[in-house]
Amino acid sequence: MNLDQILLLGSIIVPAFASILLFAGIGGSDSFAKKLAYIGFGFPFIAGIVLFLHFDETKSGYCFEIFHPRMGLQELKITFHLGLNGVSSPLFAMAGVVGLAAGLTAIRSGAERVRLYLALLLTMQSGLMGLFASVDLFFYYLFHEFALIPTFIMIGLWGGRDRRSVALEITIYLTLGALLSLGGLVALNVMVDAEKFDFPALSEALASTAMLESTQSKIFGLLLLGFGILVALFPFHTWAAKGYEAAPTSVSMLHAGVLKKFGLYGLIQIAAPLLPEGALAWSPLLLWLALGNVLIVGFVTIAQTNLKSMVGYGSVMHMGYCFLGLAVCSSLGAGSAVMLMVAHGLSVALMFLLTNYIQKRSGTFEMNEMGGLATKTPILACFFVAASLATIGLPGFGNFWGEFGVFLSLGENPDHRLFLGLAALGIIISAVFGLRAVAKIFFGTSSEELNEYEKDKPILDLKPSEIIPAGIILSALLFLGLWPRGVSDRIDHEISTRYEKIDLAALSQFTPACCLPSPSDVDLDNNQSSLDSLEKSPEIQPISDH
Amino acid sequence: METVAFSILLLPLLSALITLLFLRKSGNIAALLSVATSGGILVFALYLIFNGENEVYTWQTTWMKMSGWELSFGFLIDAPARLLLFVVSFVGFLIHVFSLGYMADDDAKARYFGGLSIFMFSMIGITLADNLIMIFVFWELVGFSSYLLIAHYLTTDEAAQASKKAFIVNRVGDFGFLIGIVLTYWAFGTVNLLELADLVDFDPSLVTTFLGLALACGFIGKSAQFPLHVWLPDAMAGPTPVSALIHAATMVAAGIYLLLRIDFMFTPQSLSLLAILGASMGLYAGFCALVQRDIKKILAYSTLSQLGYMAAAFGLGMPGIALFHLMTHAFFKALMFLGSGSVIHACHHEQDIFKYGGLRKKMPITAITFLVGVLAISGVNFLSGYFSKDAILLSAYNLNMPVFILLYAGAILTAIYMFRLYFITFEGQARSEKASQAHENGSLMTGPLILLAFLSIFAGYHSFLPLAIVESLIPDIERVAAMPNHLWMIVLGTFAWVAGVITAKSFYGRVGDVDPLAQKLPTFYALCRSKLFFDQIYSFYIKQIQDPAARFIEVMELLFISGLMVRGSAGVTALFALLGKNCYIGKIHAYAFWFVGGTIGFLAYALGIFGN
Amino acid sequence: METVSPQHFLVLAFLLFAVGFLGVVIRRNLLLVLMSLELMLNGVNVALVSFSRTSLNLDGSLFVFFIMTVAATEVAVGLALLVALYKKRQSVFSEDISLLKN
Amino acid sequence: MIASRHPVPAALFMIISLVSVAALFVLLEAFFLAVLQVLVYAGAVMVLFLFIIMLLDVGPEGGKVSRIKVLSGLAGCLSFGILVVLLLQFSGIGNAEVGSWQPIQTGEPVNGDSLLFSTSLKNFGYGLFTKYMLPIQVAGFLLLAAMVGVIVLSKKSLSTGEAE
Repeated sequence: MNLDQILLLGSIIVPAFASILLFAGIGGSDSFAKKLAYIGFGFPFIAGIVLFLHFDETKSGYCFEIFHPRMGLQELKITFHLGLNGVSSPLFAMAGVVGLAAGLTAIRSGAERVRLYLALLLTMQSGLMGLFASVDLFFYYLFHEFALIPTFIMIGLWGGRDRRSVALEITIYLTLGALLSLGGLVALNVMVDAEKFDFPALSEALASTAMLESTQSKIFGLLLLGFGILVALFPFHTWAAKGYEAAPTSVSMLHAGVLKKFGLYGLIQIAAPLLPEGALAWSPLLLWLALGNVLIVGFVTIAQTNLKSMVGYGSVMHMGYCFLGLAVCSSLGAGSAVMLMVAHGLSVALMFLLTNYIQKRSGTFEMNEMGGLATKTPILACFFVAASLATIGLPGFGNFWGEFGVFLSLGENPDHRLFLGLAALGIIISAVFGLRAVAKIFFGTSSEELNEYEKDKPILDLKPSEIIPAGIILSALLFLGLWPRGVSDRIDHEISTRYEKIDLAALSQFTPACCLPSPSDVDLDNNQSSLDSLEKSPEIQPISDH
Repeated sequence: METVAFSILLLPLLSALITLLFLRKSGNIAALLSVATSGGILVFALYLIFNGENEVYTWQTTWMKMSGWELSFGFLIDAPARLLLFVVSFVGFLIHVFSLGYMADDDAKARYFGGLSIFMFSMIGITLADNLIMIFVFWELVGFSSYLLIAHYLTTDEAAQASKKAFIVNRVGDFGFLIGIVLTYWAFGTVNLLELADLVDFDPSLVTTFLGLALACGFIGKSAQFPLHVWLPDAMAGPTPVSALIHAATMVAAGIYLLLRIDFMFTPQSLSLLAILGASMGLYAGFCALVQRDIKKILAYSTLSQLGYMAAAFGLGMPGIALFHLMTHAFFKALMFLGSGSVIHACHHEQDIFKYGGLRKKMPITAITFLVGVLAISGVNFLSGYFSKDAILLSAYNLNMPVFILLYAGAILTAIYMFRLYFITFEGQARSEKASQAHENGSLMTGPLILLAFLSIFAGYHSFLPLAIVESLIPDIERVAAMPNHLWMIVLGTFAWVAGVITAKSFYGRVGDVDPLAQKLPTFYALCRSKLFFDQIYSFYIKQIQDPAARFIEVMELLFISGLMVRGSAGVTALFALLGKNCYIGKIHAYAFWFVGGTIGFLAYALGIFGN
Repeated sequence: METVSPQHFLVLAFLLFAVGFLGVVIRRNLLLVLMSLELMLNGVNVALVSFSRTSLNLDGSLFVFFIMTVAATEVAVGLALLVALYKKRQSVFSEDISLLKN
Repeated sequence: MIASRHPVPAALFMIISLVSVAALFVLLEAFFLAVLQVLVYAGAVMVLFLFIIMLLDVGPEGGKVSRIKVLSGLAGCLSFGILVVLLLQFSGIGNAEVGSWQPIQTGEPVNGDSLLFSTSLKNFGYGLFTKYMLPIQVAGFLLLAAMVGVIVLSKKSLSTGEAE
C-alpha cells in the first residue's frame, strides 16, 4: 500500500475513528474533542487535495485502487473496492474542502453537547468521503446511509424552527428515496450477471449480453425516482428547502453541498452509462422535470423573503441544471453536469455558511429586516457578493462552466432547443433573486429592526476564524472558474469513455441538421450507418485543428 | 507577444487582487497602484499596437475541454482590436488620473479603484478575445464590474436599485447572446472568430437571421439599445468617472465592437432591422435628453442616442464607420462626462442643471473643454464628431432614406439638447448657492480634460492618426468617400447644428428654475419626460406580473406539492389507518369472524368462484 | 375397504375442521375454544394422513407427527396462559378479557 | 362437543372424538400415528384439560341471552354452513377419479426423492431422522421452549399473586 492509498483509506477511517472515540467518551474534555475534530476534518481535506493533485489524468479507470475481494459477501458479488476515477476525484476533493469548512464552523459554533454534535458530523464526513471513494456499488450505498442518518438526528436535535416535524418529513422522504434507489441497485445486481458489483464488471457483463430495453428503462426509472427524491428533483423537492432551513449550518453545508450529489453521481456515473437505452427512454420526462426545477422552483425562490430558505430553494433550482445535463444523454451534458456539481457543492456550502454569519450579526433570517450591512461588515459583504455571483453563474467562478456546458449540450439536439431557451431563462431568474438578496441585506440603509438589534449587540465584521472556512471554499471556486481544465480534463476523460454507448444511441435518435449530408441518406435505426456518415461529413469535426 | 498580451490582461487583475487582499484600508496606496496599473496598460497597449506590424496576431491555448467541445483561451489582435485597445487604455488611463482628483475625499477609495481595475481587466479581455465564448466570459465580467461600480455609493437606495437593474437587464441581453453562441457552435462546430469568418465565407447560406439577432441580443443589452435601454440612465447613480469610462466611452461601446467582430453573421434582414432600431434609438433618446434636468442623465441619453447612430451605421453595412464613430464618441463623450464630473465636484454633488449657471467664469477650463465636446457631438464642421457623424448620415442618405430621416432629426435634436445643457450650465447667472461658490478644480482633473478636448478636435482626421490604430476604418471610409451627394450633406449637416444652436439659444438663453419647454409646450414636455413609459412598463411587469407570479407559484407549490401531494399522501395513509382501526374492536370473537371470512374468501378463490 | 373411498375420509376431515371452527366461533369459554382448536387440528391430521395414504407418500404422516408436537406445546402454553389470566381476572370467558376497547 | 355449555361434558365428548380419530388412523393403516393420537391427545392433552377445568372450577357459560350473542351465534352457524359447502366442493365427492386405495409397497423406505408410505415404524423413523432432521430438532427445541415458558408463566403469576 503506497502513500496515496493510505490517504484514501485514511480519509474514511480517520474521521470514523475520531467519531468513535467521541461516541465512546474517550478524552473527556470538550477541548480534546475539538482537537480530535480538527484532525478528523483536516485529514480528509489534505487527502482530498493531495489525491486530487496526484490523480493520473492519462490513466483510464480508477487510480489508487484498494481491493479486497474476500469480505464474506462475495456470494452477493460484493467486494471491498476503493478507488477514484475522473468523475469522483473532483467530487472527493470537494467533499474534503466542504467538510473542512463545515467542520471548522461546527467546532466554532458553540453548540450544546458539542461532543455528540462533532461525533455525528464526523460520521457524516467519513460516509461522504467513502461514498465518492467506493467503486463497489454496495459500499457506495452503505457510505451514503452512514452520512444520511446523522443528518436526521442532527436536524432533530440541533435544528431551528419546527425541527421535529421537519426532521420527520425529511427522514420519510430521504428514506423513501434511498429505499427506491436501493431497489434499483439490487435489481442491477440481480439482473446483470457480473462477477463483481461494480461499474467495470457490470459494464463488461452488459457488453457481452445486452439487456432488454424495457428492463433497462424499468431499472433506470427506479433509480431515477429514488435518486431523484434524494437530489430534490421537481416535484419531490419540498423537503429540501424546509430541511435546510431547519438544519444547523454545518449540516446544511454538508448535506446540500456534498451529500445531495450522491444521487446525481449515481445517475451520471453508473445508471446512465450502464442503462443507456433506459436513460434515453426517460430523457423526455426528465427534461420537463428538470425544467420544473429551474423555472418553477426559480420563481418560488424569487418569492422568498427568508434568506436561508431562499438559499435552500436556490440550491434546488440549480440542481435542475445538473439534471438537464443528465437528461440530454450526451457526454458533454453529463460532463458539464459533473463540473456543475462540484462547483454547486462549493457555492451552496459557502452560501449557507455566509447565511449563518449574517444571521449571527443581524439576529434574523428575514431579509426585509436587514439592510446596509455593507458599511458595517465589508468583508462579509465581499464574500456574500462573490458567493451570490458564483451561484448566479458569473464567469470566473466554477458554476459558469458547468452551466454553460449544460446549455451547450442542450443545443446539440434540435429537439432540445426549446429546453435551451426555457432553461436559459434561469440565468435571469437567479440574477433576480441573488441580486435582490444582496441589495436587501447589504445595500441601502439599515432597517429599524436592525438598528434596534444593534443597540444590544454591536455588529462586527468577520473574525479570522470565520474568514478561513469561507476563504477555503471561495478559493476552490475561483480555481475552478479560472482554470476549469484542472477538473474538466479528468472528467472528460472518464465520461467520454463511459458515455460512448449512450452518445451513439442518442445520435441515432436525431439528425444533427448541420452535420449530416441529408436526413434521407441516413438510416435512423442503425447506429453504425449514421456514425459512418458522421465520420465522412467534414463539418462535424471542430475546425479548430488547423 | 503573448507575454505582453497576458501582462496587459493580468496586470489589472493582479492590481485588483492586491487591493482586495492587502489595501482595503489604505485607499491612497490602492489609488496610486491602480493608476500606475492603468499607465502600465497604456504602455503595453501601445507596444501591442505598434509592434505587430499591422498584421493579424493570434495565439491560443486550451482552456477547457469536454467531449469534443474544446474551448480555447486565445488572443486575436487585429485592426479593430488595436483601435479599441487604444481607446480603452488611453481613455481608461485619463479617467484613472481624473478619478484621483474626483474621488480624493471618498471613504471607499480602495473599493472604487479595485473595481476600476477589474473593469480594465474584463474590458481588455473582450478586446483581445478570439472566440465568442471568451467574449461572453468577459462580457459578463464587465457587467459585474459595472454592477460593482454603480453600487459604489451603496448606502443610497438609488445606487442599490440601479446596480441591480443594470445587471439584470444586461442578463436579459446575455440570455439571447448565450443562446446565440450555443446555436452558433452547433451550426458551425466552432466559435472561433476567424474560423467562423472562414466558414461563412465558404458557405454564406449557413447564416440565418435568427442566429444573428440572437447574438445581437448581447449588443442590445450591453449597449443599452431598445428595448433594454432602461438601465443606462439609472446607472448614472455611480461616480461620474465611472459613468465616463464604463457607461459612455468603453463598455457600452463594447456592444458595437461585438457586432463588428461578428459582422459576417448578419443577413441583410437582420442588418436593416438593426439600422432601423439604431436610428429610432437615436431619435428617441434625443427627445428624452431634451427634457432631463440631471446633467448626467442628459449625457446618458445622449450616449444612448450616439450608440443608436453606431448601430445604424453598422446596420447600413458600414462597420468601419460605426467603429470610427465609436472612437470619436469615446473621446468627446468621456470629455463631457469628465467635464460634468468636474462641475459636479465643484458644486458639491449638485446635479440639477437648473441649479447651475454662470459657471464659465468660475471654471473656464472646464467650460471651454466642455464646449469643445458639445461642438464635437453636434457635428460642428471640422471637429471629430463632424467626420464620423456625417459619414453615417451620408451613407444613410445614399443607402436607406427612412433611416436617414430619423438620424437627421436626431442630429438636430442632438445640437439642441447639447447646447441647452451648455447654455444652462455655463452661461447666465448662478442660480444656487452651490453654483455661486464653485471654482476650478486642480490639474489632476483639468489635465485629462484638456487632453481629451485635443483629441475631440483632431481625432476625426484619420489620415493623421497612426495606421496601426485606424487601419480598420479605412476601407469603409473610402467607400463613403466614394459616395455621391457630399456637398449636399455638408450643407445639411451644417444646417442641423446651426439650427440646433439657434433653437437652444432662443429657448434656453435665459432660464429660471423651471424648464422653459415645460411652460411653452407642456404636453410635449410631459410626453418626453415619460420616456414612452418604458420604466413604468417594466416596473409594472416586476411589481404586477413577476412578483405576483412568483408568489402565486409559491402558493401553488405549497398547495399542490406540499399540500396535496405530500400532506395528501399522508392523509390517505391516515384514512386507511382510520378504516383499519375500526376493525380492531377488541373482541376475540370478532377476530375469529375475520378469520372465517378470510378463509372462506380464500377457498372461494381457490375454487374459481371469482371467475379465474 | 371397498365401500369407503378416500373422499369419505376427506369429507370427514373437513367436517371435523368445520365443527372445530364453529366451536371456536361460538364458544365464549376459552377452554372450550382451545379444545375446538384441537379438533380443527385433528381434522387437518385426518386429511393429511388420508392424502399420505392415497399417494403412498410418507411425508404427510410425518407432518402429522409435527402437528401433534406443536398442538401439544400449544395446549400446554395456552393452558398456562389461561391459568395466569384466570388468576388475574377470575374469568375464562372471552368477553371479560378485552383490554383493547370497551 | 361444541354444543355443550359446560366444559366437563365437552371434554368427555372431546375424548370420544379423539379416540375416533385414532380409529380412523387405524383404518388408514397409520398405526403409529393412531397410537400417538391416543397417547398424546386422549392421554396427555385431555387430562391436562380436565385438570385445568378442575383447578379453575369453571361453570357453564352465562345464561343471559343478549342480542349480540344471538347474532354472533347465527353468524357462526352461517359461516359454518358456507365453510362446509365450500370444503365439500373441495373434497371432490362423487368424483371417482380423485383417488382410490392402492396396496402399500414394502421394502426400501426411499423411492427416488420421496419417502414411501409404510406401516412399519422403521420407515417412519428413517424419514424423521433423515429428511426431517432439522424440523425434528426444531420441534424438540420447541417443546423445551414451551416447557420453560409454562414454568415461567406459572411462576410469574405466582409472584404477582403474592404481590396482590
